[in-house]
Amino acid sequence: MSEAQAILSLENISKSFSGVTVLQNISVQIQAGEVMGILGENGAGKSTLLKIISGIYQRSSGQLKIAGEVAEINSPADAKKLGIAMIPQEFNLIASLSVFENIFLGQELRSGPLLNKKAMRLRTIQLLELLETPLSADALIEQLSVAEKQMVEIAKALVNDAQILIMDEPTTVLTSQEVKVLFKLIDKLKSQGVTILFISHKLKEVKQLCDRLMILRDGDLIAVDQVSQIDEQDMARKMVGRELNQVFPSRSKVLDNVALRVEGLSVKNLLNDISFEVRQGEVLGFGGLVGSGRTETAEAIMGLRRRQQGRIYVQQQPVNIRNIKDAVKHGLAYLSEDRQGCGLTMNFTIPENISLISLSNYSKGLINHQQTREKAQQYVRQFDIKAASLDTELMYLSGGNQQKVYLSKWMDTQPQILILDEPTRGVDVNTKKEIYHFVQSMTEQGLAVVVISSDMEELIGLAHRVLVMREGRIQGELQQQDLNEEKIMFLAAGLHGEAASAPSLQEQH
Amino acid sequence: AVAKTLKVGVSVPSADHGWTAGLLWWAEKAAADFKKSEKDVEFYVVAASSGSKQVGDVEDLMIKGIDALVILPHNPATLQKVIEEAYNSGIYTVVVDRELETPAQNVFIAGDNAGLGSVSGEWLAKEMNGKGKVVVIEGMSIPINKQRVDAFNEVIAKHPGITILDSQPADWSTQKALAVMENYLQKHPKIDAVWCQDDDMLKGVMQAIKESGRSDIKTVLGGAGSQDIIQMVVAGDPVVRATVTYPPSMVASGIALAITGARHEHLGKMYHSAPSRVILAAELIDANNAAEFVVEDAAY
Amino acid sequence: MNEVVKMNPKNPSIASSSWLDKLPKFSMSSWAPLIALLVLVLLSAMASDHFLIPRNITNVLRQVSYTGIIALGMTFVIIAGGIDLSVGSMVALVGVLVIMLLNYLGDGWLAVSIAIGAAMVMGAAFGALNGLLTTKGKITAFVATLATMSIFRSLTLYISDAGEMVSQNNYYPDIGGGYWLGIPIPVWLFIGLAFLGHIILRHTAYGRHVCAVGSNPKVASYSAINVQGVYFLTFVIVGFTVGLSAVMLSSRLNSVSPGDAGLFYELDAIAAVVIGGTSLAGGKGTLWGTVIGAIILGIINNMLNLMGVSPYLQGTVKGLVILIAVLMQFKRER
Amino acid sequence: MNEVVKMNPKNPSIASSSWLDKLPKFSMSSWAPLIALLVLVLLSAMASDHFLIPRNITNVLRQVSYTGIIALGMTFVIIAGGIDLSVGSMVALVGVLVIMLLNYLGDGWLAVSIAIGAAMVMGAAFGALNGLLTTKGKITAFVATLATMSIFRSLTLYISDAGEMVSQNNYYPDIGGGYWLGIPIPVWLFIGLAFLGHIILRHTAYGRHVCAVGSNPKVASYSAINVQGVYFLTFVIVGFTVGLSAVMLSSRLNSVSPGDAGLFYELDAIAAVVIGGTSLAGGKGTLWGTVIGAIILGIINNMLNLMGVSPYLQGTVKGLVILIAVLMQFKRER
Ligand SMILES: Nc1ncnc2c1ncn2[C@@H]1O[C@H](COP(=O)(O)OP(=O)(O)OP(=O)(O)O)[C@@H](O)[C@H]1O
Ligand SMILES: Nc1ncnc2c1ncn2[C@@H]1O[C@H](COP(=O)(O)OP(=O)(O)OP(=O)(O)O)[C@@H](O)[C@H]1O
Ligand SMILES: O[C@@H]1[C@@H](O)[C@H](O)OC[C@H]1O
Ligand SMILES: [Mg+2]
Ligand SMILES: [Mg+2]
Repeated sequence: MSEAQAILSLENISKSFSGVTVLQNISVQIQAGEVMGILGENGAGKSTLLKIISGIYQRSSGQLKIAGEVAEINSPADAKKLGIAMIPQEFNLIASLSVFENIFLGQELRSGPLLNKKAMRLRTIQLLELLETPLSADALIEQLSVAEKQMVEIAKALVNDAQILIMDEPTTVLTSQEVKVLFKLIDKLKSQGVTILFISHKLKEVKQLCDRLMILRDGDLIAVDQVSQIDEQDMARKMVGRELNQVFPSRSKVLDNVALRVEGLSVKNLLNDISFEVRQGEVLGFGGLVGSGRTETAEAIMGLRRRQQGRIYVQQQPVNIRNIKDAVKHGLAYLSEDRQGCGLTMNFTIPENISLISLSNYSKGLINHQQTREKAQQYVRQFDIKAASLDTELMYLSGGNQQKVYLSKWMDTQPQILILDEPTRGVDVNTKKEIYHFVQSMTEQGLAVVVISSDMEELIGLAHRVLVMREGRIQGELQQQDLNEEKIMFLAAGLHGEAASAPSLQEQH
Repeated sequence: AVAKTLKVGVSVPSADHGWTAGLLWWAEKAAADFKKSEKDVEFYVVAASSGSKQVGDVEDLMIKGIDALVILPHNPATLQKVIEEAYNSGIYTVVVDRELETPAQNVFIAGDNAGLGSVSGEWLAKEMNGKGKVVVIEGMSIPINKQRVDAFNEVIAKHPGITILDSQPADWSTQKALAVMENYLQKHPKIDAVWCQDDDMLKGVMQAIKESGRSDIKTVLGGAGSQDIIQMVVAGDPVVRATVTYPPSMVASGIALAITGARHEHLGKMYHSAPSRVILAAELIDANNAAEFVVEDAAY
Repeated sequence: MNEVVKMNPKNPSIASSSWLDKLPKFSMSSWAPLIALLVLVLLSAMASDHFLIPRNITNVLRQVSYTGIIALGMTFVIIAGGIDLSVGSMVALVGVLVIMLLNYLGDGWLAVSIAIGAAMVMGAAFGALNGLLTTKGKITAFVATLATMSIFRSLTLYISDAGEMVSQNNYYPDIGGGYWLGIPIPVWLFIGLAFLGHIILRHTAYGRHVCAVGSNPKVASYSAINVQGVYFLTFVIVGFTVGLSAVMLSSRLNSVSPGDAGLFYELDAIAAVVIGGTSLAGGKGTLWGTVIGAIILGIINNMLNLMGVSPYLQGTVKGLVILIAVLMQFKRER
Repeated sequence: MNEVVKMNPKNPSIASSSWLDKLPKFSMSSWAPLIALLVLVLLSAMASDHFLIPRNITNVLRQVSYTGIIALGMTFVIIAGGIDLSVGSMVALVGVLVIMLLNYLGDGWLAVSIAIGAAMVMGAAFGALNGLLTTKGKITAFVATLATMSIFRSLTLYISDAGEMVSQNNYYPDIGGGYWLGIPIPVWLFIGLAFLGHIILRHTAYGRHVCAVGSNPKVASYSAINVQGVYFLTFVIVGFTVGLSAVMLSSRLNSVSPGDAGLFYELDAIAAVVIGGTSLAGGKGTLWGTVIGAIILGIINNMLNLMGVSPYLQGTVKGLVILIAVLMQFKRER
C-alpha cells in the first residue's frame, strides 16, 4: 500500500503532558474504508491519540496527513472541516438540552438566521430509526439512561457524513442488542467508504469488527496487524507484554450464611416487588436490558432512592437503611455505574478519593494524612493503578485507572456486601482479570458480591447465579449450570422458551 | 366646606451614614409631631438608596395624589425632571439641602455649605494662631463637599502660616475616616489640626489619634453638629472644642414650610406665607452655647 | 440534593408521539415566575386603590425598564455561565460620555441619533473589555467584572470631575421621557429587546450555543463550538443593553450623576434574572422569565411606597418577597 | 478552558517515593497570590517611605482584619459551592444587637464577655438562617443571601431607629482597639482564626467534605456525605466569623452606625477569597490564600492613600491591581 492511498497517515506523532510522554513516535497509515481497531491497556494512550486526530489535544511533535495533505488540526472545529467526527470516551452531551438539540449541537441546520428545528427533528428521527433506538427526539438528555446517551452520541457523530469516524469505546455501555445495531451500521458506513477508528477493550468485538488493529503499550506502537492473522490470545499478550492466562478465576465456595436478603422492594414507577438473597462467598449476577431497573434496585437498597415498600436484612437481621450512610454502616458498598457523575471527585488526589468514605478510620479529630497515603499506595500496588504520582488529580487519570481508584475507594470501607454496577466498564483485559480475581478473593474471604453487568460473558464467567430483570421486575433466575447468553437474553427480552429466535452476537458476523 | 386632607410626601436618601440617618429620623419625627398637632394631614415618608430609585419614589408619591412634596434630592440633576413634573402638576414643592440647577420649587431650604467651610476655616485659623499644619478629610464627591472645601481653602489661604498637608475623601463614613487618618498619621510626623467637615468622620479621626498615642494634634474640628460631638463639647473635651451646624433637622422645617405654604397660612408672625428661600446659618457651636443644641434621642 | 429524584414520572425514553408531547413542556418550576407575578398583581390591586391606575402601571413599567433592559443582556451572560457586576458603573460611564458627546455635538435630532449610536457602540466596547478579561485573560467573570465595576465608576468620576452632567440638547429628553401610544418609550424598547432576545436565545444557533457553553464548556468545545467566542459575545450583548439603558436613563433625567447613576443596578438585574427562573449555574433560562422577574421587583418597590411601609422595613419586605418568589420555584440546584 | 493541561511536570512512575514527593506540592498557580503580595510589598516600599514603618504595617493589618475574618468564613462557603452576600448587613445587625445588649448589661468585663459570646451565637444563628434557605429552601445561595442582605440591613435600621448606637461600657473599646505584644487584637484574632480554619479545612473530615461537596455534590452524596448538612454548616461558619468581626469593629469605635457599618464588606470579602486563589466554582481553595488576598486589598487601599492618588482614580488603580493579581494566577476555569 502506498502512502498516497492512505486517507489518514500519522507520522511520528508524540505527545507529552508537561514533560510526561504518553505517546511516542506513532506512525501508521490508515486506508479509506477500513475499520482500524486500537487496543491497549488502560492508560496506554489510545484516547490521547484519537483526541489528537480530532483536534481536542495538540500533538507535541510529528505530523498528520489527510489524503496525503499535511493537516493542521488545532480544534474540534478544524477536525470537523476535514470530515473527522469523534465519539468520545466520556459523555459529551448537554444534560439540559434535548436529544435533537444535542445531536445538532455545533452543527445546527438553519433557515436564514434562524434554526430549522423541524428539519433537525426530522433528521434526528431518521438517525434514531437507523440506530433502531426508540428514543424521542425531544427527550431531555438528563432523563436518559447511560446506554441511551451513548446512542445519542453515535447519532451525533453520524450527522455530518464524516469521512473518518472515531469511536472511543462506544460499546462499553451498550447491551448486545444495541451493539448489534451499531456493528450493522459500521458495516454499512464502511461499504460507503467511511474510515473508522475503533477503540475497545472487548477483544471479541475487535476480532469481529475490524480489518486491522494497532496495539499500543505505554505510549509505544507495538504492532499493526491484520485481524485475520491474530487471535484474542495474541492480542492480549501484545497489549500486556506477557502471557495472559485464565481471565476468569474459579468460583469460591458459597457459605450457608445469607449476607443480604431483600424482600418485596418497590420504588414508585420503577421497581416492583424485588426479592432475592445473596450468601456469603457468593457472586450474584444481575442481567437485563438497558433500563430494566438494575441500577435502581441497587440504589434503593443503598438508601439512595426512596423505597415505597420492602425490607432488607443484613446477616439475617432486619436493618433500617434511610440513607447511604446507614448502608455503609451495615457493611454495604455500592460501586455506581457512573464513576464520573457519582463516583469520583475529579479534582481530588488519589488518596483523597480513596479515603473519602472511610475518612473516619483515618481521623481522630485530625486526619492522619500519612496513613491515607500509605493505604492508597497499597491499593495502587494491589490494583496496579497508573498515575503520575499519588497526588495526581483524578481528572488526569485514564478511564480504567479511575475505575480502579473507585473500586479502592469502596474497598476501603471494608464492606461485607459489595454491589458492583458495571464494574469493568472501560477496563482493559488485564485489569478486568485483576478485578475478577479480586472479586474472587473477596468471596473467598466470605464477602457477598452482587454484580450488575451488561457484559454477559462477565456474568457467565463470574456469577454463581444470575437474576434477570425486565421492566422493574425480576423476570427469572438462572443457576450457574444453566448460564448462557441465550437464556439471559430470553429472560431479558421477556421471551420464554423461544430459543431459536434468540439474537446472538456470533451469528451476526 | 370640609377641609380636605393635606397629603405630604417626604422623599429622602436612605440612611447610609449618620447624617442621612438623622435626616430620616427628623423626617419621621416631624411627621409624627404634625400628625398630632395639625388636623387633616397625612404623611408618606420614603427613603431611596440611589438617585434613580428616588425618581421612582417621587413618581409613586404622585400616584398617591400628594399635595405637597418635601424632598432632599440624592443628586439634583437626576431628580430635576421628576421634581419639575411634580411642581408643574401643582404639587407644593419644598427642596431641601441640595439645590436644583433650574429652580422648580416653591421653597428651597438648606444649610450654608460655603458658610460651614468658612466658619470652620476661621475658627481653626484662630485656634491655631495663624500657623501650623492641617490635614483635611473630605466628604463624598458631590457639589456640597466642593462648596465646603473651597470655602475652607479660601479662608486658610489668607493665613500664609497655615499649610494644608493633605486632603482626601472619606465619604462621611466613620470607618473610612479612621483608615484615612491612620494613614495621615503615618505619613505626616507633625500635624497640628484636623478638619473633617462631618462629625461622624470625626469619631474615626479621634480613634486613630487615640491609638497612635500622638499628642501633637491639638485641635480637631468636625461639622454638621451631631449630638455625640455636641455632648463632647459640652463636657469640655480638650481637642474637640467646637463644631459647626448643618442640621439634618432642616427636613423637619421643610415639612413645616410645606404645610404652611400648601395651606396658604402665614409663617409664624410673618405677614407672608412661606418664603421661597431659607438658608439656615452655619453656626459655631462651642463651649459657650453647646448646651442649647442638645436634643434628646435624636439620631444625629 | 441528597437524593436522586425523578421529576418527571413519564417514561421519557419511549417515542410516544401523542399530542401531549407536541405541546411545549412546562413544569411547575417554569411557570412559577408567572404565577408569582399574578399573585403579586392580585394582592397589590387588593391592597392599594392606586395600583391599577394606568399611569401607575406605566410608571412601574418605566421604572423597571432601565434595569430590565440590562437584565435581558445579563440573562445571556448568566446562561453562558458568567456574571457581570460592572453593569451599574458602566451605565454611569456610558451616560456621562453620551452627555458629553451630546453637548459637543450641539442641539438637534441628528446629535441625538449619533449619541444613541455611540452609546450602543461604547456599551458593546466596554462589554468587550469584560469579555476579553474573562476569555483571553481567563479571569473568573465575578472577579473581572468586580474590578471593572470599580474602574468604570472611577473613570466616570474622573472624566466628569464628579460633577453632574446635564445635557443641553432639547430633543434628548423626548427619548426616555416620551410616550408612544400611551406607553413610555423605554418600555417599548424593553419589550422589543425582550422579544429580539428571545428569538436569539431560542431560535438561533448562537442562542443554543450560549446554553451549551453555560451547561458544559468542555462538551461545547468538543462539539466544535467556539466556546470563548460565544462567551465573549455574551458580555458584548450585555454591554450593548447597558448602552441602551444608559440612553434611556440619561435622557429621561436629561442628566447623569456620576457617583450615583446605575448604583446597585447589577444587583437588581441579577435578581430579576434569577427570580425569572434562570439558574446562576448557567445552562438554561428564559428571557420572558427575566421580564417577569424585573416586573416583580418593580411592583414590590411600587407597593412598598403606595402602602406607605416604614422606610426602615421596606428592605425586609422586599427581601421576603424575593425569597417567596424564588421558593415557589422549588429549585433543585443550589 | 479548552485544553486540560497538567501544570506539574513530574515523573510518571508512581512508586517512586523520593523525598521530593514528600514535599507539599505547589503549582505556579497556588504560589501566585503570595508572589503578587511580595511584588506589591516591594513596589509599595519603593513608592512610599512610610509603607514599611511597623506602625503602618500593623495599621494595614488591622484595617484588613474586619473583612479578613469574614473572608475566612466566606472561604468555606465558596469552597462548598456557595456564596454569602449578606455578611456586610449581618455585621451591622450583630453590631447593633451587641451594643444594645452591652448597654443593657451595664459596665464591666463580665458584660463584655457575655456580649462577645452572644455575638458569636447571633452570627451563627443568622448564618444558619441563610443555611436553611439554601438547603431546606433550595434557594440558590446568591439569591437567598441577596434577600437576607436586604432584610438584615433593614432590621438593623428598624431596631436602632437608624441612629448611631454607642456603647456605655468602658472596657469594650479595649477589645478592638487593644494591642498584645505590639500587635492589634483583631489582627491576632484574624491570624488565629486563619490557622484554626486551615486546620479544619485541611486536616479534618469536615474540611475534606466541604471540598467534596463543592466539587461535585452528587459524588459527595454517593460517598455517604451529608451534603445538605455540610453545606449548611459553611453558612454557620461564615456567620460565626461575622459575629466576631462585628465585635472587633464595634468595639474599636465603641459604636455602630446602622446604615453604613459593614457596607460592601461582602464584596471585599469575596474579592479577598478569590484573589487568594479559591475558585468561585467551588471544590478547592486555601485559607492562607484568603489571608494573602485580604492583605493585598488592604495594601492597595493603604498605598492609594499614602501616595495621594486622586480620589477619583483610586477605584481605577484598585481595579487594575485586582486584575493583575488574578491574572498572575493563570486561572483555567471561568
Ligand atoms: N490532560 C491530561 N493531562 C495529563 N495527563 C494525561 C491527560 N490525559 C491523559 N493523560 C495521561 O496520558 C496517559 C494516556 O491516557 P489515555 O486516556 O490516552 O489512555 P487510554 O489508552 O485511553 O486508557 P483507557 O483505556 O483507560 O481509556 C495516561 O497515563 C493519562 O494519565
Ligand atoms: N433521573 C432519572 N430521570 C428519569 N428517568 C430515569 C432517571 N434515572 C433512570 N431513569 C429511567 O429509569 C429506567 C431504569 O434505568 P437504569 O439505567 O437505571 O437501568 P439499568 O437496569 O441499570 O440499566 P443499565 O444497563 O443502563 O444500567 C430507564 O428507563 C431510565 O431512563
Ligand atoms: O449627607 C451629608 C452630610 O453627611 C453632611 O455632613 O452634610 C451634607 C449632607 O448631605
Ligand atoms: Mg481512553
Ligand atoms: Mg444501570
